[in-house]
Amino acid sequence: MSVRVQTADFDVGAELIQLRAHNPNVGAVASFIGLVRDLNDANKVSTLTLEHYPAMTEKSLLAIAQQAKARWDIIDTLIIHRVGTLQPLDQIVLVAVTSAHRQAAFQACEFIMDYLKTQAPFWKKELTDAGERWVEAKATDDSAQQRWQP
Amino acid sequence: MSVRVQTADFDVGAELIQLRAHNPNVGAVASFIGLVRDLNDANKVSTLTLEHYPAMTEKSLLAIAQQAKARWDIIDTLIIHRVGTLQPLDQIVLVAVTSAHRQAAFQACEFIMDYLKTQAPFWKKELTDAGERWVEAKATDDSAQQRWQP
Amino acid sequence: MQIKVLYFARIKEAVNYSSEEIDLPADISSVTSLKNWLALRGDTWANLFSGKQVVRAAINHELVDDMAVIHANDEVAFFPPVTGG
Amino acid sequence: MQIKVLYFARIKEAVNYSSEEIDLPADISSVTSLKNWLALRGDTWANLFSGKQVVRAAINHELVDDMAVIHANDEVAFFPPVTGG
Repeated sequence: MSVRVQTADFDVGAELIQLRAHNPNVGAVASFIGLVRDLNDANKVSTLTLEHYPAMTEKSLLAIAQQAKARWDIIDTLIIHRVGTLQPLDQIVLVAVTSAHRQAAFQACEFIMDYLKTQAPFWKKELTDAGERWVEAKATDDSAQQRWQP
Repeated sequence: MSVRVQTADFDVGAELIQLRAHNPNVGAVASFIGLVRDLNDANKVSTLTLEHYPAMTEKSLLAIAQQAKARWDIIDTLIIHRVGTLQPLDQIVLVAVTSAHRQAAFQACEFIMDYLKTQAPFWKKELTDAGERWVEAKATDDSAQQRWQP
Repeated sequence: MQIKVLYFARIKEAVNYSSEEIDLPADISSVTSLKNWLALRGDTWANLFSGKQVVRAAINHELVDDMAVIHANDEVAFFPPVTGG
Repeated sequence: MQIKVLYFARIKEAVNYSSEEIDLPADISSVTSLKNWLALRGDTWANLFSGKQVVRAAINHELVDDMAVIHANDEVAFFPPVTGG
């Protein structure tokens, strides 16, 4: 289980190859990339700045990956999340999960994204044509996370 | 919507970049890679040979992608499936879906994989330490596909 | 009527060829009746097409169920449940 | 007791600093009582901490709910609902 919080961009192809490298038990790799869109709530976005809580962020992501590992029969997970100022088209986050069979990889990947969205200490501030504003948390993200609870 | 059936390997990183290239509406890329495992039903696998029905294969994959597009608010889809003889660690299939928000991309990607597994005319033959054998279809793949039906 | 029939995977190996042109008797007009008719060709065919094994069918490159009607010049394909992905 | 308090995102901007050391009165020992106590600091603080806004808390880098107990030397963080990913 690997977790990285960084300002630098990442190479998805290389990361996925690395994650499954030399392990012939891996039959499935499910992955998710989150990207900066140029439009949010009808406003044109020019930059997106991600603030985080450094002492807590990696610990929180690792705890989410560990929960996924305890819940599904998966082999490995990777979470990369960028911080700092980004532009539309930029990559924000990569979550990837390897497993023998596809269901576990898909479920764990979605689970990690849903928990990351609601539990990991990141906050987005947008610069739009209407000025600077903090992005509001979405009720749909809370309900996406709650569906995994017993 | 792009569909390719080929003997050659594919570069996942390059394909994903290409799929979302220059489109700032894309906020989410969900993808799945299927790989050859070295073990199936307790037998060591040395090669996996994929046969298909050339006149039907791409048509069938395109129909699956179109169903996903009709059902979820997605932007684009890519399906690459290899045929011919492969070894453990080799890539078999890539399915990728772009959308504004993650739920649609995840759901459409899983839907496409579940339909591909049960509807697209591919057949796997393994060479194992117990000899050559056709891979049996799995009841779990049928039920995975059936959960999407109304 | 004249149709083309294709076989794939373990079915192709069992019957030992991949395609044939068939001039169907007038009373054979569905996938079911074609399967029953093929099953009369001998042990190998009976084993495949008399219902003991799951045999999927496509007509003109679309999956169909056994009720599907066959028309002249159709391309009918028989194969085991698919195992791609 | 002595604790460290951190503020993030819009809360940090509102209070205009990111961290402080606080010597808590003896009767302040939960997240709820700390919030209520901070709300007494003036309008900005009342607006943030009197319950009108959702303010999440972490103690020693773990998300907690408002019932959570605070101990000496804890690092308590306050922030809006998270919006990463």
